[in-house]
Amino acid sequence: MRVVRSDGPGMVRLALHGELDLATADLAGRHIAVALDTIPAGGPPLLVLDVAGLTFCDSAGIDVLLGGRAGAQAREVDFRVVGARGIVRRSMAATGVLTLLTTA
Amino acid sequence: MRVVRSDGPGMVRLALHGELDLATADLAGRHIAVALDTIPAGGPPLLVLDVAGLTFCDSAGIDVLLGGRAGAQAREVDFRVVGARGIVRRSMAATGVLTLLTTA
Amino acid sequence: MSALTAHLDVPLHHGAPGAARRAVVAVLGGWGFRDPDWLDAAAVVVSELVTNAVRHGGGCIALQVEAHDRRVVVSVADGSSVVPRRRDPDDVGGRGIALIEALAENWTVHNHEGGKQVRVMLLPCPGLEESSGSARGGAA
Amino acid sequence: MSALTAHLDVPLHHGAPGAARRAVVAVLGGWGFRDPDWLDAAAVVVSELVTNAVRHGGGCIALQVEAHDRRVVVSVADGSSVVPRRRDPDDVGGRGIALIEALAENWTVHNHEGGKQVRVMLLPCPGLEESSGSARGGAA
Ligand SMILES: Nc1ncnc2c1ncn2[C@@H]1O[C@H](COP(=O)(O)OP(=O)(O)O)[C@@H](O)[C@H]1O
Ligand SMILES: Nc1ncnc2c1ncn2[C@@H]1O[C@H](COP(=O)(O)OP(=O)(O)O)[C@@H](O)[C@H]1O
Repeated sequence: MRVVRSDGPGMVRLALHGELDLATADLAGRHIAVALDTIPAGGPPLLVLDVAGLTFCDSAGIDVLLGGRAGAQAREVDFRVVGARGIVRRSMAATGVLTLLTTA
Repeated sequence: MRVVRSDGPGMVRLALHGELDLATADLAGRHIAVALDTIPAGGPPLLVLDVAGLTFCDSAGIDVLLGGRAGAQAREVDFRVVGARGIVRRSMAATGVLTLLTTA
Repeated sequence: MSALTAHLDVPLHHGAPGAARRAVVAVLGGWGFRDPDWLDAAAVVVSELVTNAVRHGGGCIALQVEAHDRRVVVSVADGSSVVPRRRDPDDVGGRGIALIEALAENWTVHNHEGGKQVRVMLLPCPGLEESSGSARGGAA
Repeated sequence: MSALTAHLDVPLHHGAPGAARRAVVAVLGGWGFRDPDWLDAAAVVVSELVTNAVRHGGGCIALQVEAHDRRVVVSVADGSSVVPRRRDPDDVGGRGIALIEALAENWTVHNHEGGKQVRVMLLPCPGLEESSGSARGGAA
């Protein structure tokens, strides 16, 4: 799991690369928590998770994405998952959370 | 197995990419045979096999390289394997043909 | 040879799901099951089964893959006799069995050496000839 | 759990060596054997054994991997009772057993269901703790 962070006014974008599962869930969750606590000023706060670089995501990974959304809501940060494709998108769709996670 | 051919005066360079084993030996052997029969004029004939892009080579692969050398000798073509590294180099060394194949 | 099996002991650790699915994908690819989307679904099923065995199962984990013609069954045994049950999902889980049900044909639970074995029958793999003995014996 | 085993049926085709070594590398990685050079050598040994079984063995091929603490044994069984013998290498072969001998500790041949099983003990994997139970139970 490689996480690339880029900051803009009022927003953080985290690009996740690799496989999101039991082995990487904690690490991804920590990156998301840190991002939520350190969003730059300059606009309505937004966290974007770019998952285009993920090649795998199972329910442990879905739980991380949902945890990110819950953490964002608690901090009144807008949250959106972008770039889901292949098995990552299918896992999100099959668990019924694709729309929830990909619309702001 | 991907094979990239580049021609120069009197010489052909074949760059092998992927894994050289039972599954790819025939294909690689055919590329080598065609190259030996179609070396451009313009200098003393030479065939270079660039194996830097190989990630695997077992004894079936070594046999292909040795077959290439034998075919080159029969046609009075100079022959050299370049770029061997990692397990490809170790397989060549362990079978005692590293020097034979890498020196002209 | 119309029935093929693979068996694999899996030590309990958080890298187990990844190792197990990589092994299973390599095995199934070698058996002639090559459809990438189908292999992705098989990988998710294996990952869910092993993750649940690591989290809830305890004891040794044994993974089995069986192919009977076009049908593939993957099973994971663990040392707990507790039977998995679909639960209401929340922010911290409860989607593993739902994902298995969405991506596979069915799942069953069997007694296994004091613990249990969860068996999942995968959907038929597209693109295999009906007589898959020959399909699977073919060239890579 | 200090002994781990994996078993895998391998259909006879020219993609079998590749499929077998990918599966074995995934399995060994999941068991905590992570040294890349050592895994490369393991892959070559598996490839040689399966290639020989495809070329000379006949019948079904069954691959087995066993880890007892730091020692790993890979075995391939086939349906021929002919015992492999190192032969004088020429331009078209004869280097498979030499390569196994160079990269592994030793090899033995055993009777197996009417055919034979060739067992190869690999060299010890570098970087594993002496008590590999804990090393292999650790994080990925
Ligand atoms: N291998 C298992 N052994 C015992 N209980 C299990 C096992 N797998 C699943 N369960 C039970 O079934 C429940 C639902 O599993 P699942 O849908 O995968 O969600 P999660 O694991 O995220 O809770 C688990 O919470 C657990 O109580
Ligand atoms: N699984 C096998 N079954 C029967 N004979 C075998 C087997 N493996 C190897 N042999 C015999 O041992 C010889 C040497 O094997 P090897 O060193 O791998 O060279 P090669 O296979 O290139 O001839 C083979 O030529 C073959 O006669």
